Amino acid sequence: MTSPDDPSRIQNQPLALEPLLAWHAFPDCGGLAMFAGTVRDHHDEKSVLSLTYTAYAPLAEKQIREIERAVSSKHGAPYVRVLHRVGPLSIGEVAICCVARAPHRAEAFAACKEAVDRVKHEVPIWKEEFYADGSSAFVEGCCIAPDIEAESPAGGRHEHEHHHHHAHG
Amino acid sequence: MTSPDDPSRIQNQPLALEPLLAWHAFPDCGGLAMFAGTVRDHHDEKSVLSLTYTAYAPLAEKQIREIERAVSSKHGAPYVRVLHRVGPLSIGEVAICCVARAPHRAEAFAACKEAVDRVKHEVPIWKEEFYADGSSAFVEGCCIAPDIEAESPAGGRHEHEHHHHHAHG
Amino acid sequence: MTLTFEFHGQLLRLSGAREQQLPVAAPLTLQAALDQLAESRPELAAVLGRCACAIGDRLILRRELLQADTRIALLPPVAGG
Amino acid sequence: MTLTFEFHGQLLRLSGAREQQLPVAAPLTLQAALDQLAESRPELAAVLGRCACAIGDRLILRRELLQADTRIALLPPVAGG
Repeated sequence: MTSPDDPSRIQNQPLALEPLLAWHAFPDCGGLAMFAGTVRDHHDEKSVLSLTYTAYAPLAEKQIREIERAVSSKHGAPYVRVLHRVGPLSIGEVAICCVARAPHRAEAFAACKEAVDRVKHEVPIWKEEFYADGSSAFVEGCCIAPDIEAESPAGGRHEHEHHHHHAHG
Repeated sequence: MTSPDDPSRIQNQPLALEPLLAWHAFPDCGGLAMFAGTVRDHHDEKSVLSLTYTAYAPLAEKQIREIERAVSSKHGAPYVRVLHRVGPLSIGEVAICCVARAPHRAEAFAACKEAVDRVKHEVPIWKEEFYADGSSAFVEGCCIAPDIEAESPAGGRHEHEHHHHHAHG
Repeated sequence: MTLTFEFHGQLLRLSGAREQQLPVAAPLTLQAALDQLAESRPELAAVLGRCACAIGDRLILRRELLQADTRIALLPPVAGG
Repeated sequence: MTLTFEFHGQLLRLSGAREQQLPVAAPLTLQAALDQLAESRPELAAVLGRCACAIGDRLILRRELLQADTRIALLPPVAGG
């Protein structure tokens, strides 16, 4: 899980982007799309001082790899890689980073976007925000139990609703 | 045009990605989308050895900045930056790089994608491909004359048609 | 037998603990075990109702039978990125 | 007066030159000037019909009048990225 070719997807150190880009591989891929989600200084109306991410690593590592494989195959993108940071993060630090490489740019963008969306909504990672007023809160999230209906009272929010509760895009 | 904050958009040296990301600015932007277009080792069925890009710099510099501003405003992405390499490039080298930062990821992706599309199709840059069989060719492109109808015999190809003639996505 | 529930995300804060043991009569379904946990910790009940549950790297369903001492990770709604 | 046409992209290869001067009678439209250039260099005619034309950093239209010595960049269909 810690080889350069297959890093841990859950990292407790600042994410190193450069090795993630895999520049010197994939000569048949003309498109490289990258997304980095950074910690924003506010959430809705509240001023955010810092965040802490935690993860249930045994499942998160497995699920991120499964998402990479599924997205890679769906979009014909030979390389899809997502890393997520855990621990305390300051404003501006990178929480999630995704790189997708594909023959053309449309597939690279589509793969990158879908991988990020899925990791944010499906993988056991939690975000606690610490506000300037001294309070803190866990960000409202997505229920990932396979046997709980999305229509349940609390779990039934639509994605575009709780989107706004995420600390960044 | 060569200050770190406002680099030349047309560059004859390898593109430096790191300074383009503007990590330490835009604390209100949680999404950073990047695209890098690299030189592919083939084009349709032909094996490509290298490329040469040329540009008409006076207009290209101005148009790329205009595209950045228009895309930034359209998508609410405070930072949009596109650099394009000129000169001889080897397989795997970065020909075009775009970074967009926005509050959320959807806008960052949309801005990045549109800026790349527009620069590829609207800015006076040309690509000559050199093939393994010793031949070379200019890649079929988009007519940018404001007073020539897109429906003219040669200019009337749709984007998705001449897409396949581009060396990468 | 004894089940060990691991708390993650907001359950850590709500429970004030990393984990909790629960003696139960085997066999029982995960659903029955969660019901007993909710009964003993009513402040967790609402979140338990939206948790996924995992044994190691495998998500398990509420209808699955638990037959022996087991460590179960309780995973509240997620918000990565 | 004398117009100087700069060749870019495939026009460089087709013409075998970086630029070409064309003596013309002023004033005339860009279209008329392009027609004269095409007449003197028929091998460029097809591409000239799809070129944008620029003076410095400004695209100009075929109906614009040229009144003095001018350097005009001929910009064939583009393919960046």
